[in-house]
Amino acid sequence: MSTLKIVYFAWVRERVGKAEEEVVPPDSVKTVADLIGWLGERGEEYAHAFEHPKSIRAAIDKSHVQPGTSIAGAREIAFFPPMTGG
Amino acid sequence: MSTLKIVYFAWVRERVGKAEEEVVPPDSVKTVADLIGWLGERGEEYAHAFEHPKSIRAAIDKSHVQPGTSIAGAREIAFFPPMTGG
Amino acid sequence: MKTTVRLQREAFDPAAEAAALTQGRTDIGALVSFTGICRGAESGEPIAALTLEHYPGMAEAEISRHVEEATSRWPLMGVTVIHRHGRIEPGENIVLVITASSHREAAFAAAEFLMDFLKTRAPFWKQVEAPNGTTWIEAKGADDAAAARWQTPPGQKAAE
Amino acid sequence: MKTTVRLQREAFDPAAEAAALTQGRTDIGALVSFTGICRGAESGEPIAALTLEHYPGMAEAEISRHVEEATSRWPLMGVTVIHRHGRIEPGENIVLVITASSHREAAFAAAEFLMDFLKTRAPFWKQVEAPNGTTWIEAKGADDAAAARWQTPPGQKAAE
Repeated sequence: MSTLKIVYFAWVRERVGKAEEEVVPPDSVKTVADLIGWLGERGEEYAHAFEHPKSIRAAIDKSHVQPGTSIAGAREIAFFPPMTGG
Repeated sequence: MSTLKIVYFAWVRERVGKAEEEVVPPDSVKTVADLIGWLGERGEEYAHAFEHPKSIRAAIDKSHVQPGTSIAGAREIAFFPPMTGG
Repeated sequence: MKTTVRLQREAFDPAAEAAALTQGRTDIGALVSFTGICRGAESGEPIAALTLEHYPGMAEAEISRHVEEATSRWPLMGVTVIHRHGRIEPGENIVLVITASSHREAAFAAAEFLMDFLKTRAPFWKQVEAPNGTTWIEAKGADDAAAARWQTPPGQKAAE
Repeated sequence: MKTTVRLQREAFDPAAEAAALTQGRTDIGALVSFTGICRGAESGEPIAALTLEHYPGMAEAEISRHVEEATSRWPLMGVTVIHRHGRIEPGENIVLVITASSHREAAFAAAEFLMDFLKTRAPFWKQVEAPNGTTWIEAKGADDAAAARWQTPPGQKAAE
């Protein structure tokens, strides 16, 4: 798989400790949920950020997606808590 | 029965040809509907104003009332078309 | 609770009224403002103006009654209702309803409630001034249906 | 149809935005304006400020998508949505939604629809700055329920 840009917002960003990074997940990572699982194993800060996958929302290339959505062809994947704007 | 002030608005006023008047209805006029019937017989302009009693709204002393409401004790009775404010 | 009810011939300034309602407060989280404006056509025909007739005394009492009902139904922090009468030309404001609350649900609901009742219960009548004469606007069944949405709460007198 | 979508750090002027939407037009009969304001307390505790984080690019796209959906659902003549980000103190405005239509039903419905979606779908996050530190505001189930009211019309892709 090629390089993927991951961006984080709000408390996901704070827990991971960075706003964005580039990763190269293994081929076994096919969906958003797979990616969350894989990121969660990258260290304590990631484990903390992704400890409750149900509280994590995701977007691929700036559109909301579901955990089961394929990440094939994605350039930028974002992870963030439920939105609280307005 | 004592003297009653009647006020008219919008096309009821235009058809009756006056904005207000004082009347002394007979004792047989007990309800708003009775009063509409009695006024309707006072002349052509009244007959025209009250030809469709369902299109006439009434208020006693500045509160909405129904055709069956008693006029006992009323000081001012208003007749007007359905409201179109706002 | 700050409430303002005014009937007037003169134009009003929605921004100034909104500012008066929120000034110096930090408990208001949601402000809904409805402005009713005179349109330049009625039923597809151009008009020169509207003339609003009203029943003095009753109009103010009826609006105040509904403002009170709104404040008893929803947790409001302020309500302003201003209704003009007299001659109003296309593009001019006719009516203003502003509701303030800590959350948006109450502010939206109260503003809609007040507008539905202004349309159907407040004693105002609109006359259209068109090139070929004057006519009275007819009440719309849709407005009655909209007002009927707001069921009277139990224990209160049903709307007459 | 005039639509404006803006994300900005700076304060906005609801009156100027409303004027821009109605200026020179006589087909607008109803103007609904919603202003969301920073409250001075959260969960009963005083706060110093809110900081709004957002996802640049996505926030604007998501709002524009919902503005388009609103204009396809209701006969609107204008829509303005302005959402601030950055640090906002109590009493300051956060968000503005203005909808214009010939009749009030469409203007009210579209404004509520847009606010429900801004609350639940637009990528913004509010952080509270309080005397004892900063915390993130939690999303409310009530907001999801409010957004769920607006059933997706047949033939359209369901909200994800």
